[in-house]
Amino acid sequence: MKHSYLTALILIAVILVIGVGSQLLGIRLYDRIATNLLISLVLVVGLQTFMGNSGLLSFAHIGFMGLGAYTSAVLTIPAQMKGMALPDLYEFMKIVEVSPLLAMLAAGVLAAAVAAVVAYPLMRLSDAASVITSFALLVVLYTVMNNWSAFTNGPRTLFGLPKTTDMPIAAIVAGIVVIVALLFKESRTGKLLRASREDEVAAAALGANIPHLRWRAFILAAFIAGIGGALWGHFITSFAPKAFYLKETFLIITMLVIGGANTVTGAVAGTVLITVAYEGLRSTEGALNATSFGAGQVIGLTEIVLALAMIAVMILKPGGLFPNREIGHILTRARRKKEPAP
Amino acid sequence: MSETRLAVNDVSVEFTGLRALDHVSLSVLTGEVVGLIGPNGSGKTTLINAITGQVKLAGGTITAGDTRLSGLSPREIALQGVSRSFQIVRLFNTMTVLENVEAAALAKGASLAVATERAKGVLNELGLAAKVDELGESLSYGDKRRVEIARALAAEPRFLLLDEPAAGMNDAETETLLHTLSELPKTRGLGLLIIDHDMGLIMRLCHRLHVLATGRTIAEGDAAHVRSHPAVIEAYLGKGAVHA
Amino acid sequence: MAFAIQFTIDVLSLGGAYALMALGLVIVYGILRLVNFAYGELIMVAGYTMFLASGSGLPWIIMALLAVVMAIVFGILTDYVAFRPVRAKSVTAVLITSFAFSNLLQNAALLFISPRPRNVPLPEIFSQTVTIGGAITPVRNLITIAASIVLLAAVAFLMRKTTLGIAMRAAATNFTMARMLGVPANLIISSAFALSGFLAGVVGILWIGRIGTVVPGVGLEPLLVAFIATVIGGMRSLPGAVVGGFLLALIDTTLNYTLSQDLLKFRDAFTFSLVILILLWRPQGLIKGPASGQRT
Amino acid sequence: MLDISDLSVSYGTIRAVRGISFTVGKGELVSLLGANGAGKSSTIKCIAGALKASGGSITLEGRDITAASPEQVVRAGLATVPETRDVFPDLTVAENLMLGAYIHRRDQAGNRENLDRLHTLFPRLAERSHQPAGTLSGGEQQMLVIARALMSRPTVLLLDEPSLGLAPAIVERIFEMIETLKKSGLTILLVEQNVNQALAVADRAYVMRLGAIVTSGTADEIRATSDLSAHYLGG
Amino acid sequence: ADDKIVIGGALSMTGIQAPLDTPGYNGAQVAVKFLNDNGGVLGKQIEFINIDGKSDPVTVGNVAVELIDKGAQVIVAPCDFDFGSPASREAQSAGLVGISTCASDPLYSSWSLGDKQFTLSMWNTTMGATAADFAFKEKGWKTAYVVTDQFIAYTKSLSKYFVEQFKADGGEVILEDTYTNGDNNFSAQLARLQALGKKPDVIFVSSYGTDIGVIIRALREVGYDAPILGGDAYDDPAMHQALGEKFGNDVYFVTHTWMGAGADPEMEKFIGLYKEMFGKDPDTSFVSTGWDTIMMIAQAIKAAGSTDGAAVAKALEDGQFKLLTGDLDYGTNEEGHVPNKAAALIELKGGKPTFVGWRKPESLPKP
Ligand SMILES: Nc1ncnc2c1ncn2[C@@H]1O[C@H](COP(=O)(O)OP(=O)(O)OP(=O)(O)O)[C@@H](O)[C@H]1O
Ligand SMILES: Nc1ncnc2c1ncn2[C@@H]1O[C@H](COP(=O)(O)OP(=O)(O)OP(=O)(O)O)[C@@H](O)[C@H]1O
Ligand SMILES: [Mg+2]
Ligand SMILES: [Mg+2]
Repeated sequence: MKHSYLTALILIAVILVIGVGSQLLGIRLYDRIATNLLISLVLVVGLQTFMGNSGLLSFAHIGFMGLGAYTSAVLTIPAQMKGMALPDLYEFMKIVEVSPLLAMLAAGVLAAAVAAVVAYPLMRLSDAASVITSFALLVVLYTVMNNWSAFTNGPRTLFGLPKTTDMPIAAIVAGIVVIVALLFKESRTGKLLRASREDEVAAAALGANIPHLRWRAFILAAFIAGIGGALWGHFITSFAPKAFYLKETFLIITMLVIGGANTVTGAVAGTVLITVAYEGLRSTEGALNATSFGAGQVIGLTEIVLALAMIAVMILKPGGLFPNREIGHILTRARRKKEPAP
Repeated sequence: MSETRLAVNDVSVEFTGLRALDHVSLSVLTGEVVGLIGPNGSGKTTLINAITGQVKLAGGTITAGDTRLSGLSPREIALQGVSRSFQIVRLFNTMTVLENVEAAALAKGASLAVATERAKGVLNELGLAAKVDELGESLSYGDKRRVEIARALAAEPRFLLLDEPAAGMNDAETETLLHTLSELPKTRGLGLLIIDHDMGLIMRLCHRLHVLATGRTIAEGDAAHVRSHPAVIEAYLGKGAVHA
Repeated sequence: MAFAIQFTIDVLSLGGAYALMALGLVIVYGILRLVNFAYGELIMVAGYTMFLASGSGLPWIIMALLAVVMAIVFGILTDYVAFRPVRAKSVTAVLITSFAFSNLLQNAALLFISPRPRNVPLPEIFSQTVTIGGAITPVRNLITIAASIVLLAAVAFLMRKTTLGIAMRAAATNFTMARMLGVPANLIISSAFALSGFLAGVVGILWIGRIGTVVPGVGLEPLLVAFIATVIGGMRSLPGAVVGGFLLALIDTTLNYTLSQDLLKFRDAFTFSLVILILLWRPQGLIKGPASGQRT
Repeated sequence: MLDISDLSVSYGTIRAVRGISFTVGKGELVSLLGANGAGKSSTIKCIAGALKASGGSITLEGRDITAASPEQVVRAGLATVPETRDVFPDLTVAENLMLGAYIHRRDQAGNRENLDRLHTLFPRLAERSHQPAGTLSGGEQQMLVIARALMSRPTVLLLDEPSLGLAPAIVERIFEMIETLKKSGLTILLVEQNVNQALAVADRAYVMRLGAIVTSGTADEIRATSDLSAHYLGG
Repeated sequence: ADDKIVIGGALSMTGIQAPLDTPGYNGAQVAVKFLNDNGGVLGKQIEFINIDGKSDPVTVGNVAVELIDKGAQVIVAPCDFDFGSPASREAQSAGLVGISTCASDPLYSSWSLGDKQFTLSMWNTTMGATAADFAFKEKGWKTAYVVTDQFIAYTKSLSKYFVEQFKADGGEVILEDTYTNGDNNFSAQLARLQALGKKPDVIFVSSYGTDIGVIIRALREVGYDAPILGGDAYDDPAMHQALGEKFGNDVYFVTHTWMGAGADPEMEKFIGLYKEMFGKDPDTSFVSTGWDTIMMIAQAIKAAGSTDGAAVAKALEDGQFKLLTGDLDYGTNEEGHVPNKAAALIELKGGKPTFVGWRKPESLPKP
């Protein structure tokens, strides 16, 4: 499909602009925001592979991100740090220390494996039941992370991950994930899954094995989330299980829905838009607080404005910014329309 | 190609306290067009649902050739070569027309390239070539019905079951549809079971008719026979139809 | 014996609170099929109203009434801001707008009141205890149990014996058609939100009465509980929500009493795994609502 | 009774109805004909208050209802059967009918009487009182929609393709019913694909094409128009 | 900006940390105004920029980077290791001094965070030991029931050091139970306590935020009227009010100082300044931690003669500081920058705090 190449090209260009742009400005904060944005991009696009194609809301995504982050942490925290950072860690694990790249892969694989096992029976549920079970799955994952002190240091902050994620690495991973998501969308599994999203009965009547299709997408999404978690862990270097719970879940779902869950373009657009809006508002709030007028008391203004903006977007574009068609598709159609048919 | 038979044997379907189908038997051969008519609520749609596995049988069996369909899931039945359209259109709304039709081929195991080619072929056949890039939801009602038929055909079925394909179409559109449908058994060698209330269409298209009323077969046979059958006139056609 | 009584009271009082929370949510969720993420904030509004009124010197019962009224007002406001403009368009859009509205209210509380916990006035009776069959229990718990029974009966009556319940479901499934039959659909849906707000207000007083303070995030737990209870009980049925609430309390309390200390940490994991199992077994929830009109 | 003057309806930039005027007298049955997409349903929906008019006016018994809400229109005595078979799928047949009488919900006795009458007209609905409407067959749903509209005891009835998806015998019955209703003094505006049957019951008819009225006259005059099918088929 | 000294704060204005950090922030503002009104430090004005850390370690880390970007020369980190350490870690990697206003877990040390990192608070070794000595030696309470919130490093280690010291003193811990923050349901713990059939002499509850009030009420309601003992997380007027006259009795806690007469000669002056700025009396000792942090930073910068990270760190290591929260003498880098400090003991009576006195245990458990 020609327009899919165009979409890939444009989205990669967006990632490049974000990456290069943040470097050109030479402000360390922008570098950090850009890296954060690219990591969010990995997660949101990962979520899109499942949610966008299957049409099922998944709350568990961030849980798999957490799984990835903790896996990578346990594998990479230097042995001499482990005594302090993970005091309850099992003895045999204390000496393990692998390269972050390998750990990242392991994080993805573990998240995917866990997803494969727990999600299989869940995939035949639709509608509210599926939303709630995915939500319950998030709570289960969170509770485990919050209490399995041996591996996670319980609810307490885990520290000591080597800081290996930087902007270029995040950009490369984001680029790969975007391409994977586009490929998946156009794959057999992707197409049939989208058909089942639109009409389960009709898709089943054509012979689509819906639970199985969903399952594959879920595993892929979990794999990407695991990778994203590891990437994030090695960027932030210290975190607690709270980082993988409701607030973050809603944030990535919002990014996806605002952009348009059905398209990869939407996932990218939503991530960029919300990140930029959020950071812009936050610095405004900071500036307000610096004035004697605000005097440090302006709290939550960012969130209020953001919430209003979200409501406005949903009223005006309930399907998100890119509800159905990828950017490449829109552009090729527009061109074709301009050249009137002979 | 050898002839195969889709056979509905003594099938009953029950909903809470209601017998929607009561010992109905019917068969469709490949290459044949069978019309299924009957008053509203007589169980026509339910019969199609029973064949494609969307409702459970309370009794009887359904077979396609040597394969037993009853008891299989809708998915497995589809893979046995039975395709259908729906009385209330069920398109994949936010996918393009091409993708809608491709999905059918993919579900049957075709590769991406094959699916695209087959979908384009079928869409051409149904005169939808210009619409391949439109989204399902943006089509007019008549086009939606045609895409549904195209989708069913792309699965390369041995048996095609159509539920009121002409509803809401005007006379000109119905005429075109009649033409397309009448070609199918010959060109594709499939068996066609069609429900519609448009007697003009049914009478001209079908080789045989099967009439249901309150879940029971009240008549079957060729058009002329059925048309003059008193029970059919009483229950379905109404007195006015005799002169029409 | 005292143990059994204690256990029963624990289950009933927790269950009563849970059931009330679920009831308020199911009005909107079960009938309108819309998830109201801002439901928890209605509870928060009730709490802050109590806090703001606490300096006024009004009798406690007036403050409580005021709190309920404010929860109703904000319930209706939820409809106007988050639901009405997008209701017809997309279910996920509603999810996002109601979530955004929830965020909005929480942050407004941060900005205009305080991020720090604020005390709510409690009547003397809320900190009294009684002894039943050797088990000591706060009177508050008994009030909760009683309130849940009375309100459930009242809501059930409203839904069953008046056209309101039917009109709500009609307005929710096909808004324009309902209006074409003369049903004032907007008003009807707003009244569902008002009812939900009313229940949230009562829950707010009882729940916050347990904690004694209100913070902007106070509504999260009731929301989650209500959500889960609604789902396991049966998404489309009012008695289902109540059963779900009590069942959840039973599960929670049983795990509390039986799990060893090491495992107890994982209680939520057990509870929610159970929720998953229940849904796998019965995707519609334990109690079927009125039959759905789906067919092919 | 019902006066439409210079009515326009638009969907965004699409102008579906372009300044049409017509009247339906008291006790009269007027038919609105036209090809697919001519704007018939849009006109009906606009009169019912479900669509906002972009121009012109609608008067019902001398009362301007152009800007009235659907609720107000029903209370003014006008009921609508839309073309889309809008039953409330999760509600039972009985509940659907009950909602039809929403504006008379205090008059329980009257409703019961009315219900009995409709049950004799459509015995199938009586049999299926407690079945969720969504599980009815296509034709049964159509019957329900018509019966539900009549539960509001209207003085004016708008019918949009009431015969769609109905068996020939039922179609016959529906038209008999329409005639009965007319005899009982009801004012009816009927949209139909089935021209012959529509003209058989109508007093007068209007033919629409591309959003405008192109012909009008008594049923016999219209039947006699030689180029009717050209208009009708949108040729 | 050479004409001013920028101090960056990542104190949490929102979330569970807010009750500890907002008072600290207010205190810090009073200190900044006081210093600037009196000619600044090294002849430069002080600018204090705080960005909300939102009680979230990830945000705190991000905020610290932002502050350093904005030219912060010293970083003020939020309370507690879990929330504050990301800021200190960023400060360390930028070569700046970072000081937490009230982190008391011994993990807040130069051992785990680096040679330029400090906390103003005593460590939990002191806090836990003070509580234990007070219970066993002063009050003669022999048996204890200990509840530990698994929430953060602070809640865990406070119980740990209390138990170690209490046992070393000769006391008996009849039951150690755990609880998880936000649970709002204390019935399981109560059931286990009741199953024991014994009533403890003292109950030690190490928890955080509003949960403390919930637990105390739950215990009291079912008839456990033994004295309750805890750490500085109890120093929250909202909690005192929530307990009220009925439940706010026989509760003791160890904290940073007493916001009234008798704790420190300088206190009255501070309260005056605070009142001038905010129009009301300070209501928790965390206010002092904010003032102290800024004043100590100022003193160290003066001593170092510059804002250079290494120099300021050395000044902090070498200096002796007279603070509202008691005299403070840091250990060396090798000793982890252990803060040698005394603790204040407070008792709740009828929901109102009263000052018991300063305490400094003779021996401390090992961190
Ligand atoms: N899920 C269901 N639950 C209860 N009754 C049902 C269900 N599905 C169908 N029915 C009933 O079964 C009968 C047969 O319905 P079916 O849809 O097969 O009729 P049909 O012959 O297709 O009618 P039409 O021509 O009106 O479409 C109807 O009376 C209908 O109400
Ligand atoms: N919701 C809508 N959005 C945009 N255009 C619409 C919408 N509904 C109808 N239209 C357009 O308005 C025009 C008139 O439609 P209308 O439904 O009134 O026709 P009709 O005469 O009832 O046709 P039919 O006989 O097919 O029912 C058509 O061109 C149609 O495409
Ligand atoms: Mg049918
Ligand atoms: Mg129409």
